[in-house]
Amino acid sequence: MIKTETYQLSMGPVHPSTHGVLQVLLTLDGEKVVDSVPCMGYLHRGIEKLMEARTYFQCLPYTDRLDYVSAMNNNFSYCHAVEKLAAIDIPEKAQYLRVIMAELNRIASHMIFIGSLAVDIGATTGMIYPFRDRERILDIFNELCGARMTYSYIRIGGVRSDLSSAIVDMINKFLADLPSMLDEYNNLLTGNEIFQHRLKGTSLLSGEQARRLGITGPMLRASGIDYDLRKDNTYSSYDNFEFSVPLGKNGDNWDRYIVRVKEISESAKIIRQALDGIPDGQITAKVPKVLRPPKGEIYDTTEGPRGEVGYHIVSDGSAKPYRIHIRRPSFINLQALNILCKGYLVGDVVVAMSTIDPILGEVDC
Amino acid sequence: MHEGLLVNLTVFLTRIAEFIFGNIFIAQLFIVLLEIVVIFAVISLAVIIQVYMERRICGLIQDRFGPNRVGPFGLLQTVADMIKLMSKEDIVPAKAEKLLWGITPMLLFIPAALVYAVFPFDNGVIFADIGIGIFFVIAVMSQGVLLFLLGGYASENKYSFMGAMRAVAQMLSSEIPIAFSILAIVMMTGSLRMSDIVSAQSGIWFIAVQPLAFIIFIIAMLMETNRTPFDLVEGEAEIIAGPFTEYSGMRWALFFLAEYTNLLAAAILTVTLFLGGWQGPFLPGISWFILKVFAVIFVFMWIRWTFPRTRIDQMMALSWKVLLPLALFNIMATGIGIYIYKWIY
Amino acid sequence: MEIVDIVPDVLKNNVMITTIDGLFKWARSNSLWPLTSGLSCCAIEMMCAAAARFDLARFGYEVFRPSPRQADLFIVAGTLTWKMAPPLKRLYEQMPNPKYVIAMGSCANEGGPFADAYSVVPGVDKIIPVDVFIPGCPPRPEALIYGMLQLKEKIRHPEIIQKVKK
Amino acid sequence: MQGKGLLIGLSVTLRHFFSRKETVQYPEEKLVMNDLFRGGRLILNEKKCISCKLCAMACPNEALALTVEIDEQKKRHMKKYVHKSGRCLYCNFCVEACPTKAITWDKNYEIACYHIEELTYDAVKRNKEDENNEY
Amino acid sequence: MKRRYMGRDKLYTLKKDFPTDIDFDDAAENPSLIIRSLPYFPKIMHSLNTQHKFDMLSNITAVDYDDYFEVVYDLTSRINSEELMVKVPLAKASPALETMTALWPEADFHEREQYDLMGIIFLHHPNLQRILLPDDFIGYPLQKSYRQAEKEGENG
Repeated sequence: MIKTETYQLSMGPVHPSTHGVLQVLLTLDGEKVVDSVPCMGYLHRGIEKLMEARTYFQCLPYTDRLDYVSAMNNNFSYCHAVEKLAAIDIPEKAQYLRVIMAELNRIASHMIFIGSLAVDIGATTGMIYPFRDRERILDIFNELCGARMTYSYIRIGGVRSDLSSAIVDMINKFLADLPSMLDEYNNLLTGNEIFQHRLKGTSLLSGEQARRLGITGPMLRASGIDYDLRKDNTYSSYDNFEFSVPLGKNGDNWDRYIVRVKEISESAKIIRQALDGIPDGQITAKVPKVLRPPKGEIYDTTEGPRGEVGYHIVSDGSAKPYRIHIRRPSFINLQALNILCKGYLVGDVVVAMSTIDPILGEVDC
Repeated sequence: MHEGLLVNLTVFLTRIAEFIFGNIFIAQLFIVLLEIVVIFAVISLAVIIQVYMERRICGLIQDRFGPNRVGPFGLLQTVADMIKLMSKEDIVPAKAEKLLWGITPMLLFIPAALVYAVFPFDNGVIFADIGIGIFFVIAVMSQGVLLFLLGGYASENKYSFMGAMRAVAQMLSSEIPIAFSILAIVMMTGSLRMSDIVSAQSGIWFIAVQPLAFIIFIIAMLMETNRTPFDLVEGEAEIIAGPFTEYSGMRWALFFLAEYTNLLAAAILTVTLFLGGWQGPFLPGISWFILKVFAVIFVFMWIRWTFPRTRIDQMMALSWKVLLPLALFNIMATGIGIYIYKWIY
Repeated sequence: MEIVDIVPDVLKNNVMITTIDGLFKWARSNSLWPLTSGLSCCAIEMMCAAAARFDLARFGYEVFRPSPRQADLFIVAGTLTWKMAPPLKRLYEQMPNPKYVIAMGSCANEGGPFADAYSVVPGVDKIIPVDVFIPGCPPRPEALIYGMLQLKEKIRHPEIIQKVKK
Repeated sequence: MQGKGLLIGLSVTLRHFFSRKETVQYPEEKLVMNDLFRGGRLILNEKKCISCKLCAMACPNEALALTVEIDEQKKRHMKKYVHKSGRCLYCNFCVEACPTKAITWDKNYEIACYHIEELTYDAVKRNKEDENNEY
Repeated sequence: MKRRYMGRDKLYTLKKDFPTDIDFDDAAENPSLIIRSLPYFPKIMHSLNTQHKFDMLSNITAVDYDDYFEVVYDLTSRINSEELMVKVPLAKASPALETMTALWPEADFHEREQYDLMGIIFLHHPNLQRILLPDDFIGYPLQKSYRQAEKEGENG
């Protein structure tokens, strides 16, 4: 009699498709996945502990290094939380600039998503094109704050520098070219039948499952649940802008991909409106040189490209935070990995891992 | 019919050798050995050119330049890579089946090079114009997979083993559509001999007569040579490097060479079966042959750098549920066509 | 010291040794295949270096091998934690000689922003020998290319290291 | 129709095969770094520096180790200005904190080195060396 | 639309159900709910989950104060668009409380993280193991008393 056995396969911590140093322990029956367990912590850098020894201002560069492909959104989230804690009012202009930069960074982050999905699925050229176009956004950021990835642009109380007309031109030009870039990705990847066959109907995550697991961000919206903090808990100046929240239907890999592609054009819409409506005024509020927020506790969330970024800050009235805890969306989203992988093939694991889009800096903190 | 440039050269060399050795038998043996050396040199050169081509095409498609620093236009890049691979440390994994593991890369080159025996490079330039030429090619080409299996098994690595299993599944699914699509051509020529197939295309190439067979053949050939969209055997993102995961240095280079030798063989086969072989106006046969072969290789590379990878079950479904019925239908249509043709004339 | 210097006088006429050595140096320095291993932030810049704008491929360094057995160069791009140190060391040991290591970014150099953290290795050179250090957080892709070109110099002229060291 | 997408994809890549290339040929052509670029090494302008140590205090990660000397006229002089680039975040906080704009980045990213000791350097000493080189 | 903090009237109704077990600072603008008795903690959370429709456990964190630990739950109701902060003080000697994985499956990773870094024990958790740090790590680094051991051996 023929007997089959399951076997263990450890994917990672160094594996081309785990987006860093995630380890996934797969139990396989042939090529079929029986069980999958994510093991993280290979990039645990103890940021929360380090922050306790630094002042509120000095913590800022560390938030850059959490979700390193969308540092602006992390800066934004952190500053928003601290400002709420210290009751600082932000000038209108600074809020607009923040929104513009956060949305640009969201586009850049989603481009990395498209690129890494393409390379995981075997289309190397599909990775190079989004990376090539992402350089345009990085150029804008480089012009703005002199760094390509770790910006520290959004500061407590406002932003670091004003937009020059050259930067406005660069953004306008980028936005004008964006539709043709998206067309190119659509022609190369989205329309490709092999690509569609790989993504459609695989790794289903129902809306109810996603809701119960606390999934947030595009992954939740791909499962058909309309929940976007930019609309459902508007912060900064998002309520001034018209935009829609793209939703998926089935919650399969295809929906997770399409939702993100659509979000790129929605973000572009927001940027366009914000650029047109930048009010005059200050770019920073008056913030004391040494910030000592009142004793208290705050939990504040914003919508990052991967979901709900939350900062829980405990202040004891001194210049250094007593305790900071960060809710990292990728960390929580990874809980869905087993549901996404179970019963599918090894080839689908790779795709599912890509569409969760975890950034290990954020997962491991 | 023997009028090609290379044929005359061979005849001339044989005369000289006969004059030197004073014995026709030894002279012919010498010439055969010389021919083997030449064909190996040509294959190696072609492989080096292909690797360079691949990297340049990949670069150009991706809006960048690709290797252009080492030597003029980066032409020496592959040479540098090969020399480096030769100078690397030879690591044998402690848990590998040492004998099997060691001989696999060497054996792999045999089926890859053997098929070249029956390819007509020019008018009359063919090493063995055997009566079962095309059958021989199909039979020998599929031997390569055995060595993939051997290498994957002997490495004692799960990724390698998965790759080996995939290689076997893939070979089984690709061989049958290839055989059936070629059958339609064999029906038209009435011969398995390669030179007959080429000369049957002196009027019209088979790509025009048998477009369906051509498409099936190209898709199945992509499977056979493990290239995207069917590079499941070494799907980087999934199973690291498949059966080659544990191989390093020169041993890995042999796998690499065999892969490109197979690609070249696939291109030659395509040209011979569908694109009229060495035939073409004005230029000598060999230059038409080289031109066509590299055009086909370009198409293969172009496909590789455009498409994503399929999944193993999709690849098998495509092969068994789509390509095979289509190939069978094509055979039937060809049969009817031949019958009608004979009935009219 | 060059191999030429070791050759006894009697054999000085034997040109082959030096030539092959030089040939190998030329080949190795022109064909550094990095291992696909990104640890964190710098990995994204490493990918950018291979993408269209900066194009590592011009030097022939773009062949990112997923298996350590076929790689020559280990670019440690990102923060190394104590939990990651054993797998990293193992990967390094799996690579065939001659192998090279580039520490990319502050984290890999000396721990960078996280030098004081309880879980971070303050510098990759505590674990594996490093050939070239690239400062930056993260370094620009050009800086990475420059670092690789420095490594190329080092492979061709191993003696320059002694000259630089004070 | 199945296969149409594949052909469109092929046309996209073929177009790019012949199109203009995006690459900046790095060692020969270089992108210009703008004024804000944070990278390279710190340059200390000793004439402007008032030795207030605000830069070291602003640093999130103690990457600057300063030694200040007080001379006979009770004036403060920077004796050592050690920048440990291995601990640096390149966040620009030190440059922003400086009240007299005495420190700037030299914007030269080509600073890869072979020895770990070279990562830490003394900006004051470098100034002296530069002076010696000039004369 | 802006999310509100849980209304005071609802807090009062909750207080009526569990008069001695919960507490909140009436003077504060957004008072957080403090749970005084551990045995009633799962019941209170259950009532928050079902009656008050807090369908999302956004965040769990633990704070190490001088003489006690405090576990903080940040709840969000997507249905009512409300939020609430629940605090559970724990004695330093035995920082243990019931797991919330049955009510909110997402609590799994959150709780493992707090166990890993702060040493809070979540009873009946399905898989309470270290998640970020290596299994052989000694101590809980986010506790204020944690001192880094002398650079963990230069030899690695």
